[in-house]
Amino acid sequence: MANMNMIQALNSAMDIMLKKHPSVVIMGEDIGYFGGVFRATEGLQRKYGEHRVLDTPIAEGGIIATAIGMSVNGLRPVAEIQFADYIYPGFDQICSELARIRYRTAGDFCAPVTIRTPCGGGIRGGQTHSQSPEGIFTHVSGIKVVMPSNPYDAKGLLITAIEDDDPVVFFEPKRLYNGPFDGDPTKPAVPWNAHPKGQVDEGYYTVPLGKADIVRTGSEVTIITYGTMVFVAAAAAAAMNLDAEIIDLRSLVPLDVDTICTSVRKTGRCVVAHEATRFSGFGAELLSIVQEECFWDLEAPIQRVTGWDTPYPHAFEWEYFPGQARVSMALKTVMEPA
Amino acid sequence: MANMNMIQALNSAMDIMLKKHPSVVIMGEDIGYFGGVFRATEGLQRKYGEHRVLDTPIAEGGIIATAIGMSVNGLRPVAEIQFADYIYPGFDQICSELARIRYRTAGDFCAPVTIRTPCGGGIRGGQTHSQSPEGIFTHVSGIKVVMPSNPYDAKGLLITAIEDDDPVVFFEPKRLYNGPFDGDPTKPAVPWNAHPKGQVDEGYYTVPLGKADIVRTGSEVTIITYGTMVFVAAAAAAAMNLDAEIIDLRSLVPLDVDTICTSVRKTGRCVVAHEATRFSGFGAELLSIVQEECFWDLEAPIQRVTGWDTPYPHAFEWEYFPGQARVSMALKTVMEPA
Amino acid sequence: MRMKKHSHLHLPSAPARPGEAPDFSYVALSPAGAVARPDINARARDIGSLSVELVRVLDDAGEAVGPWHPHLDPAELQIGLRHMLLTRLYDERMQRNQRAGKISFYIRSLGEEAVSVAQCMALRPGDMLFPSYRNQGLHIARGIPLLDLMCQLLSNTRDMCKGRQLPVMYHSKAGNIFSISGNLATQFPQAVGWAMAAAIKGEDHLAASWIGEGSSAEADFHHALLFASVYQAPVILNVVNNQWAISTFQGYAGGEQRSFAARGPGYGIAGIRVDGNDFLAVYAVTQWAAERARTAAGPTLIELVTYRGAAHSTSDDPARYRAKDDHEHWPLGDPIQRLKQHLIKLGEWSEARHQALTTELEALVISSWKEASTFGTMTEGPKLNADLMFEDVFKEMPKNLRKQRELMRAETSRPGAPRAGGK
Amino acid sequence: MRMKKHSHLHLPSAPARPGEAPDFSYVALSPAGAVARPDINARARDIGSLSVELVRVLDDAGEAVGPWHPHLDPAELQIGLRHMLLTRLYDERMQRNQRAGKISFYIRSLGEEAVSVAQCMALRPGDMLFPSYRNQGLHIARGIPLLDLMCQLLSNTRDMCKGRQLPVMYHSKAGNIFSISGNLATQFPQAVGWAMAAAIKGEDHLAASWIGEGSSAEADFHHALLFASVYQAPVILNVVNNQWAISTFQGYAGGEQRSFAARGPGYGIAGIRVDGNDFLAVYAVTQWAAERARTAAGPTLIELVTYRGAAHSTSDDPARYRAKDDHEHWPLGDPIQRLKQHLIKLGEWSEARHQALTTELEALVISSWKEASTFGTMTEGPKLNADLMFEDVFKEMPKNLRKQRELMRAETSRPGAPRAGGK
Ligand SMILES: Cc1ncc(C[n+]2csc(CCOP(=O)(O)OP(=O)(O)O)c2C)c(N)n1
Ligand SMILES: Cc1ncc(C[n+]2csc(CCOP(=O)(O)OP(=O)(O)O)c2C)c(N)n1
Ligand SMILES: [Mg+2]
Ligand SMILES: [Mg+2]
Repeated sequence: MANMNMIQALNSAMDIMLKKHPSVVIMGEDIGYFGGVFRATEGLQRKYGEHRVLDTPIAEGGIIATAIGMSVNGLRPVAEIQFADYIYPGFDQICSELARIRYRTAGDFCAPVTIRTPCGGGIRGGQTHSQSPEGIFTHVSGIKVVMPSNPYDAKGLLITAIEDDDPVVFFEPKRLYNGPFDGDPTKPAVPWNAHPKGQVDEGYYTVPLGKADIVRTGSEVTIITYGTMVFVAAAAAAAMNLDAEIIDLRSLVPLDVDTICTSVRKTGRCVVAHEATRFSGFGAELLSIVQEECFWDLEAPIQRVTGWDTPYPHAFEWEYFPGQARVSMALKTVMEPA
Repeated sequence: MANMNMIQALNSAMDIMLKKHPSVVIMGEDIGYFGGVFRATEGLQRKYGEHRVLDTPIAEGGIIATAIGMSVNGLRPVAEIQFADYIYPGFDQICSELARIRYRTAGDFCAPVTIRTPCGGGIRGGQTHSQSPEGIFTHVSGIKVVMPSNPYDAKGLLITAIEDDDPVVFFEPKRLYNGPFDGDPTKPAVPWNAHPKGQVDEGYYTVPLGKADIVRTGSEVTIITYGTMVFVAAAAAAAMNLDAEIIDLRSLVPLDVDTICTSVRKTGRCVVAHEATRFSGFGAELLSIVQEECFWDLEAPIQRVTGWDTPYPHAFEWEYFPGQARVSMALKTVMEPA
Repeated sequence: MRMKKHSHLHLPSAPARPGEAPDFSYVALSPAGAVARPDINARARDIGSLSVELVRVLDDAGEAVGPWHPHLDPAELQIGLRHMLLTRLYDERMQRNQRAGKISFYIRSLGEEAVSVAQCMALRPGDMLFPSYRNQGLHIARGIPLLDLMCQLLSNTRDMCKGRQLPVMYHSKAGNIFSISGNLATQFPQAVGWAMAAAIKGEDHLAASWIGEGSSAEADFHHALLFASVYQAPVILNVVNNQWAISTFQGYAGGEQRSFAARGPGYGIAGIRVDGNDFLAVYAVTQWAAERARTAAGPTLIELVTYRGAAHSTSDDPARYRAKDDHEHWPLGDPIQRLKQHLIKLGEWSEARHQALTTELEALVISSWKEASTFGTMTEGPKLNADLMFEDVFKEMPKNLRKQRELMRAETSRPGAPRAGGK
Repeated sequence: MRMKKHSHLHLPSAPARPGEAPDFSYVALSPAGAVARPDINARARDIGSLSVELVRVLDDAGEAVGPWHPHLDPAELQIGLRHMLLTRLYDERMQRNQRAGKISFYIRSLGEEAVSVAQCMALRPGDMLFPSYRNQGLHIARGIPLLDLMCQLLSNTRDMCKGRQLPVMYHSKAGNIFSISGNLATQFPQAVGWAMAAAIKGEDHLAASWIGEGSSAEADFHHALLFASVYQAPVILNVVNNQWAISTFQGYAGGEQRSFAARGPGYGIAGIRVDGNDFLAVYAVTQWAAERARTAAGPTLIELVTYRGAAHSTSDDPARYRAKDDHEHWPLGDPIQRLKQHLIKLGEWSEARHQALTTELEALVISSWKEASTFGTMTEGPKLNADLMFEDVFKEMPKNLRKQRELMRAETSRPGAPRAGGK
């Protein structure tokens, strides 16, 4: 076991995969010699060579397309998109190709590509370095979608994603790279070495896709969330002295419906929280599933806590970010007696 | 008044706009000399000249990008994307640019572009000529999203969209081009001239965005839908002898929440229906809003009727399509006493 | 808004619209044998002229001339002729089957048969092909049984795609032919990625891909050229310039100002323009490009100048947008006729043998169709199980799809439930 | 999977990594005055050599020579020098402000000032500019007050973007400068669309756009060239080849095999390569391209060969990936020094005047910053109303946003609610 921040944990996952599978290649903008703008691939090119850890042109569409071609030829590419905000030029290749190759060839071909990309706000990145587009990808049949909330899971999930024979889009909440974040930017930053999930096995291990983590068991309300909001939600519930059950989804597709429903059936109340904009965000799917599966158990309408339906504005980062105040408001509403 | 099918109604809208506003230009693949693969722009180039009705290269990203540039220079481009399945190469320009120009320039610049695109299945088009990606666009702040279900609305909504100073993605359910369709492919095709909404004013008129149409008033259950499913839902409810209130949204963004909620408060039961895949589809947002706004009025869990979470397969078109059987099943479930 | 009377936007125009006389004077031709054949190690920047000239081997008299003459064995030429003829006869019959309502859709390659057949024959079986929808000749030249292709067209119980793809969207794992996508051009940069992987692994297979000139407007074309150039990937990128993209003339893809092959040198890639209806020239150019790729001398962009003889697809009516008899005026003739004439000149073929071959291949097409039909048609015979709809979305079927499969079964088992076959 | 020992994938390499001696021998240079100046009506295909040569006017001695000498009035040159110097001083001070925590982010254009300033001066005020983030010189040359730019950097109450954009993402409606996007290259085809609209309307304004050589890898680059070529749009497309894209050398954008200007002729567009640090050459080439555009002679792709003197941005540390003193070895020198030397040679400038101008402009920067700060800083003074977050998503605020605005107000009015200023 070692202390690792999320960047180090991701780096360790890729290191282990490069060593274990000669078919793994890492590729992306600035990821080779430089080690990535967030330094997730630091040292890997030196260790595994320029042919396993490839700098690429600045063309997200080209990166994903060539990664698909490589995977069809037996490699397992792990492509970094420098910011999730810049994944859209590759959207057609993801949606129309990556997601469809197994299906349209009846399994004769497949494309085990992993796409890693930092997402989310809280770093004063303005509207083009803060987006959380995960919801869009969950609507595309054939793509798995993952978002870890801590170093331990990040490493285990990334290893699983790389070894998975289906394509995975792996979102990394960049505000969590260096430490957990409870949504209050005025507090001093907390590093991961103060957190149990910052204790990371240095060797190979996996965390399964499709298995949510119950971060905290509780009886009064279920909070379903992922990424940065795991910590914000926990802090808000704690501040209110609520006995909340907090579910960190970890993987959005496949989704651990059983864990969600078991919890809501127990608590009877539910809040869904994410950073992404509200309208047609992934929260809508979560809410829908809970409503469909647990309607008769609900003692109050499910509440959504989300970013607003605007771009992420530079100057109003904290008015935009769904912080503890927004979570508390939702918890208060959901706890109101009928 | 004249009998028009949906193609003719759309053609009439563009004809009128080209005449009324010298700033309107029509552009897209095969839309000029040829008049479009669905013939929506037939005759317009001959009438308004090659500089107002432009054939373009096969590059959806380039079409949308240049349309944006044109709109910034005072034109009002109406760009056709030949099939909604082919809109993804233009997704970055839509999402990162078109949707954001007014916001990021604080209104100094805007991009009144209308993107028309045929969507949906039912024409044996297989997985790349049948998609319904409207849900994805509803998650992108700054874009209006429209889908008409009949010639009358199609013309009025398209005129409104073209005159709107915000960008609009205008989805056209291609299965409805020639006539309403109740979901049963074994019945003989019905043309629009047998339907009151096939009676279309030949002159200028508008249908507002953000105003749903109550296609049928009813008391037992509310069916919220749009596009092709309007007719399928109506047929299923009629076959079950249910007094259903059927809401045709017409515009998904902005969304007519008032009409939806008024209806559900009245009926206490709700089914949401669309052709698109279920997971994270627009139905999830509709369900979520109803759950949030009308929870205490609900007598049963809201049901979703959707396409399956797979690509749209060529051979299993009717097993995939959410036909009357699927709607009936949902209606039966929602009508069950608690 | 005020507008000046005259716009100065340039608009490319088609060579002939309905009612006009076809005029192909815009097509830049080189005489057969006139273009030099550079060393395979030549640097892209030094052979720019190849991208504007037109490599031709067969002259008007059917004689093979000049430095690109590949000197193939007559037996090999006969095989090429056979593949091309089979492709054409297959196309004709499938077109008729579509018209008769037996398949939902079809796309012919009439007049372009040399592209797929000669190129495929110049490559090795281990080379990976990333085709477009108008490359059925690749499948035929790789020896994929017609039965396999026909079952795909029928979406029947023996369909390699299990009913999921529109007709003509074949693939062949064993034949090293990648899946065709309905989304144009996406395969082009994928081929480059495949080739990059081959290079990374130190294998000497190459990848080849085909797109139409119209599709070269898509971003994927640029990505393919760029990545191929940066990594000098062992790939052959082919633009089939058949002059039309549905109703739109090649000028709208940029062909008016410059050849498509000329894009290559712009990216530092060898670009070469070849008479696409000249079996020998296509073969020779492809062989040259393959040798370049295999010796790490770099990628090649080949523009194959040809003509789309038929409608775009069975959903299309070209009478609406182009002159009726245009194909007959195409200055580069017909690839099958030209190879046939050459073989006859060589004394290796005759009208009688041609007739016999035609009869033989027609019979093959008919018997294959008969056999294919036993695996199910649109209206009869065994049907694919609709359960298959839910498979292969992921390697393992997730819970929500298992549940949806149950729901689908419940729906379709109801009496009177609609079934495929409706329109 | 078995792998052969040696991959044959080609990988471009940088001229010098940390600790290595900078080696710029790869940069193809032409002597000043050596490149011919073709007629503005020349067809793209006939002037291909312009895309590999390097147009230079100022020689090493500071003399202006050759056919591209634009013969500008000394007064105009002095204005150019002033704009470039102001750009540099502005950059320096804003960089320091960022280091001091007064703004969240900044990007300098050190060493590339001639690109924006000379190009802007060669265009007309009605021409529309679509810049990248390293074109602050365009704003300065168009006379946008520093105050406007600084208020944008501060996201303060006078910010033209109302706090919505990251620092440096300026725009100017009155100045005809389009908004900068965080998404690379998107503006390139938009500029073509703007130019197409000008042509459609019969107006004689042109559009110009800038991207980095790294960004030219994006699909938008291809779309821009293609649409510009097809419609012969009145547009100038500029690739600023400053050799680096963050840590990645220009070879990874395809510059190793061929110049970026050479992409132009590939698409049938005039391509021209120019010494980007030579004010006179940049001016002359831009003027030539503008005349082409205005006379409907077609679009031009200009590659400006320059060097990124500073870090990519304030978030970057180039010591990690490139030789420390590389900028000093750049063979094309510094644009300000070179124009200054030329003016002194002409007898139209002196060290003393230069010093005086520097002092004047520094004072201007300082006073402008002071004034900008009165409209609010990151920590003090008036703050933008967070309500603004909900405006301009649409022209009219829809109901759901009005409701969210209410919720936001409720949240932020609570005691202890976090406010901007946290990190
Ligand atoms: C991304 C995308 N855009 C549009 C289409 C519709 N479409 C199908 S074929 C075609 C024309 C292609 O022409 P070309 O590339 O020249 O190939 P050809 O048909 O001539 O072989 C178009 C526009 C598509 N399939 N995919
Ligand atoms: C679509 C997209 N991908 C990636 C990035 C991240 N990024 C910002 S600047 C940059 C380098 C651009 O280099 P270049 O185009 O050469 O411009 P320069 O910085 O040298 O002026 C990168 C990769 C981005 N902003 N947008
Ligand atoms: Mg074509
Ligand atoms: Mg650069």
